[in-house]
Amino acid sequence: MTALLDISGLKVDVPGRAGTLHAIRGIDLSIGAGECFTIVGESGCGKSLTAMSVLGLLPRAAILSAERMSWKGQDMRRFSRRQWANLHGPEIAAIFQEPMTALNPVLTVGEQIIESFVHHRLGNRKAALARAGELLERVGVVPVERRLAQYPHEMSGGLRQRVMIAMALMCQPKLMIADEPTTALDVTTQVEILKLLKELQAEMGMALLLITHDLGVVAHMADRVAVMYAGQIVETGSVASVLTRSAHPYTSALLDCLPTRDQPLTPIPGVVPALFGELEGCMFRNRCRFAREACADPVPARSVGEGHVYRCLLEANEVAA
Amino acid sequence: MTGLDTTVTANRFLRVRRGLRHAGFVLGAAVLLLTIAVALLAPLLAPHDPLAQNLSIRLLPPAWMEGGRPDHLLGTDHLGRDYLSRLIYGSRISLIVGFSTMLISGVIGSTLGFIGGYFGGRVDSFVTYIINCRLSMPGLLVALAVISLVGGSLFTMIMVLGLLFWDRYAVVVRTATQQIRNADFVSAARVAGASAPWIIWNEIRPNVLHHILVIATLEMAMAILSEASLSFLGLGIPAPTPSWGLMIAEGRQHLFAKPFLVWIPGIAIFILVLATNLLGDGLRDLSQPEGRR
Amino acid sequence: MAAYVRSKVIVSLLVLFTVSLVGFALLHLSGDLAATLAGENASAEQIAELRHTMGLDRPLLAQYASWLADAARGDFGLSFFARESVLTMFLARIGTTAILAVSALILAIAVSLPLGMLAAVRPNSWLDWMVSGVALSGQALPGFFLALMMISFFGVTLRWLPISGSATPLHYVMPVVVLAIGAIPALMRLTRSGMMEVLEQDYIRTARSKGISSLRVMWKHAMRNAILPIISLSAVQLGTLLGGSVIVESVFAIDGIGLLTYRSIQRGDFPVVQAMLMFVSASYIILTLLADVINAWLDPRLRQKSQ
Amino acid sequence: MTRLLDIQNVSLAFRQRTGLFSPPNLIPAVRSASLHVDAGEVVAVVGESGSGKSTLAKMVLRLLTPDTGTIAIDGKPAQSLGPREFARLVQPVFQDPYSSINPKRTLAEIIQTPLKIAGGVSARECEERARDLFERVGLPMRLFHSYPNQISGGQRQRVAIARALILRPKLLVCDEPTSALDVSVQAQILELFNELKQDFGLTYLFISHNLAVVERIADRIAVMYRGEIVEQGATDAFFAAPTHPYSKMLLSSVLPPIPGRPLPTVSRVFELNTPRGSQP
Repeated sequence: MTALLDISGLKVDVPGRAGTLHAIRGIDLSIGAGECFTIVGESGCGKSLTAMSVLGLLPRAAILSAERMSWKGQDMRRFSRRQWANLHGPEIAAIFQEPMTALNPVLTVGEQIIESFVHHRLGNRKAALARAGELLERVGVVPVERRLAQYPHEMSGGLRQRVMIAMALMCQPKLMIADEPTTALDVTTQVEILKLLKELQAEMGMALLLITHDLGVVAHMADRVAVMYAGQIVETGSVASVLTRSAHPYTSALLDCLPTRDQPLTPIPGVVPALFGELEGCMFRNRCRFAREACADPVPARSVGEGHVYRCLLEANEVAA
Repeated sequence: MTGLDTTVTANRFLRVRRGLRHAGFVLGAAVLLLTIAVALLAPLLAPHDPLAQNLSIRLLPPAWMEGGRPDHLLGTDHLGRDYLSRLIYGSRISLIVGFSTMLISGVIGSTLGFIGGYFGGRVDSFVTYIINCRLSMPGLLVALAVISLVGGSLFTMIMVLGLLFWDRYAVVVRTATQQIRNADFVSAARVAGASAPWIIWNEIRPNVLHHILVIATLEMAMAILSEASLSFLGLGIPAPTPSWGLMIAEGRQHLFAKPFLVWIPGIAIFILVLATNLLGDGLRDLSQPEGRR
Repeated sequence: MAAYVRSKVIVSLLVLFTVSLVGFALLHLSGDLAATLAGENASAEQIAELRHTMGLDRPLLAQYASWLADAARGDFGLSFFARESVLTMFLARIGTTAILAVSALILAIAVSLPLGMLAAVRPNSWLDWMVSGVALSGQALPGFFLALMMISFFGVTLRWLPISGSATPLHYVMPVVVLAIGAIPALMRLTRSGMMEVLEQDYIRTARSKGISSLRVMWKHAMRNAILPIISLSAVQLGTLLGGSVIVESVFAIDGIGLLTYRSIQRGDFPVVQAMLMFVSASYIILTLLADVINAWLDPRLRQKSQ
Repeated sequence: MTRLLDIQNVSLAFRQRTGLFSPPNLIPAVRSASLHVDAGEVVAVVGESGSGKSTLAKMVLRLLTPDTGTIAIDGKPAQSLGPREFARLVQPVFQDPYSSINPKRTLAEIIQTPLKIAGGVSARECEERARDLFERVGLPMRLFHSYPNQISGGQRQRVAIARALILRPKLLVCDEPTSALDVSVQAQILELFNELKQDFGLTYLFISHNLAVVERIADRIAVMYRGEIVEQGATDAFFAAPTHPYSKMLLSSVLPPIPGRPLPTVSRVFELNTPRGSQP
């Protein structure tokens, strides 16, 4: 499998008044054509910044560095403004968490949808409107004529997210980045949107990078998953392997936090560490029930086979026990 | 240029900017404090009596210019009064008007803003209506007309400006209060049985205070400028009291021959107002949180 | 939209009515108009007689009622001094002041908008620093001082520009610049901060993620949102400029309504002053109303709320 | 068992002002809702955004006044209770940990607020009680005099809970108390609610959109849809066999973290205003 996106050693620092925040501390990931890759983690783990790094839309203050960061073999680190613009739309497109604020309130939905298609010279306005019509029909924003003339505030959150999806698909991207696309939506709407994404992914043969905090969403959507904690990927592999045979204590603890009727809740004690200053060793060690002294030293990545990799001193089967 | 370089440079500038803002704040505060000290110590600092006329030495230029005399550092005016002494005493007028107006308008405007913002509904409609009425009245014109009728004096000036220029407080406090009124901690206090005044004072006021402080500096600057304008138009502080605006008005007759008579008080006003605004800008920037994420 | 405008107009009329009443009361209660008019040497009887002939001894509300009744018909009374209709005096001078104020606003917007935007796009660039510096200094410069400085430099030292009157377009240059410099700081700051705020919105990130040019992001996505508060402020500034004409017109000896008002205030010519108050208030109210309507037209959210 | 909270046929419509003189639009938020909570029970109200569940909670907290219907607390009509009497019976825990505590006050001050408002307790005793609760909700004592910006979201919710408990109320109205938190923190807070229920003999009215959370904590469940309570019943029974089509849809939308299953099919086609669920 040739990777569309190949990243290794990605770091993002955000300097601030309290010192430099090491938001992402060296992560590797690669996404192949047509697959659904999810990054899961709690707030502040760096999952959204990872998405923004790939999109080239990091906040002004953030500093990015990487050993390798390539799109179809081209070095993204050396991309000019123009190259980024050519990438956005036909290659990579994105949808975001807040459908209520992600659309421009003073422009009609139609204007916003056709914009990138026309800009990338894929056709004239008429062709763009025709394609927008098809896509809106496909994502269920009907009646198309009326919807195209509407403003975002005239639609519900679910509809707006569908509009965002149609907008992202206009130029037939090879990769869609979805940053918590259903977090702000109701559960019933969430299922519909996820289903839509899954179907469209298959129809268009595009890859999906899905950022979420919800392991339920991961289980239903992902081919492969990366679990992030404190700016690092602590475990990654196929979704079946990672969720059913978790090798990292954090993944396992996260699963145990989900409330169920039968089993008692086992919360993870303590809080996420602040990512300032020199950070060494496993960042989960202050909350981990398996922690030992050696955890303070750099922890090597270990493989369980089939691309299932985790970063812990424990043997793969020790956590489950 | 790669994206990497821009972020690095942008970031360095961010730190520089914050630092400079801080410098502006310190500079503003220092100048304001210095002016206050000068005003308080005027009798000790002023080399001459600011009202003492000496027609034999009228219109002396500043000491460093040709014909200047070292005992009249900034020269003398058309009645031979020492310009430096008048400038020093003039700072008192500016500061008294500035501070008093700021306080009076602050109390009126904030109270209205709290009431409108907290209670909402019809009460707010009424407060908004009052604010709109005030905004529709041309402040400087009303001040001019009223002061000319009542007769110019320091007290009149302060009262008129104070009773007129409360609108910005009211607008800002009202908006800020509206935003906080619906916060859950306010609801919690209501469930706990707290009265509206209690909530406004204990829960809302601390969260609006920095807005009020910023407006206060702006209003003080505004009041200093207004006093100067009114006095310049001859409808403010009556002569012979030294006020910077009045000094410019008096110096205006000699604008072509002795421009320093206008320059000196003009620059004094400029520096004091600039310092007050710098202080306000610094306050605004420093009170802004870096973001909660 | 019609209902929105209608309710706004009704409130505006109410505000105008209140302002006229408050203005009237202030002018009558602040001092003794008759005594001011009669002069310092007048005897008590003379003052009383003057008070009676001018109807100033009637109850305040009665005076106000008859003033309002006349004003509603467009009759703002006779000037105490010129013995001329106030309206005629106003109409003769309003053009001059309007040219001043409108040109100043246009100049101020022409300077503030592009500079404020550029500063927002490139925060901390030299341009941004210049914009902040200009805004700060402009705010601290008293208009009359600036006017005198310009007169002494451009008028006297360099002899480039005429220093008083309004005979030729050149006469307007300095007054317009002085007025504009008074309006620039607020406009420039609002443009900068408004634009910066808009640029941080999610929909700007969305627009960027579509790969369209940054110029288009700026113009089509950011400006359309950032312009809304600027329109409101421009309306307010125009009202302020009309009021501010008093100082500029008196320094440059321009015979507009500002100078007329200043003279009338000095000699207690109450009908003129009252009319000027009403005029500036009414302009302010109409301008802000206009801005509200334009904003409602530009912003679909406001449009819908108003339906 | 005593009936601590009794909501009878409560309705509320929001008035949307359209113009200065035109009559307001009425937007119904809660329609004829009836629900009761017995002492020691945990009753959860679930529903999606706009279902009226938060409006119902606000009415119980007397932050909103119902148009029609009655709310009785401890057998007395809520509106007849004095503010202090009411505060000693009912206290809230809200959703947003950032808005629920005053950022300009120290944690110690925040927790004491209700007691200060109620009055009649010495400053010393106030602080004493606040200290006890501070520890009880699992906050480290060194943070007692800190400001909210120094602590995390989960810790903020603990502060809010301590504040709610300082008057020793009988009923805690929790409006989505964990939905803004990460799952690992959510689990901590849910456990805390469980422990406090035992220790303080609390009763909860628990508003949530998260069925997994509700299943864990509630004895009984009421489902709200478009302002109406469409179904209510014991938690076990509800999860075993929901009766209302909306409840079924809601339940089927829950995504368990088990890989290999297809996304559920959600059908929105069902009749509105169907008969109410069985009243227990």
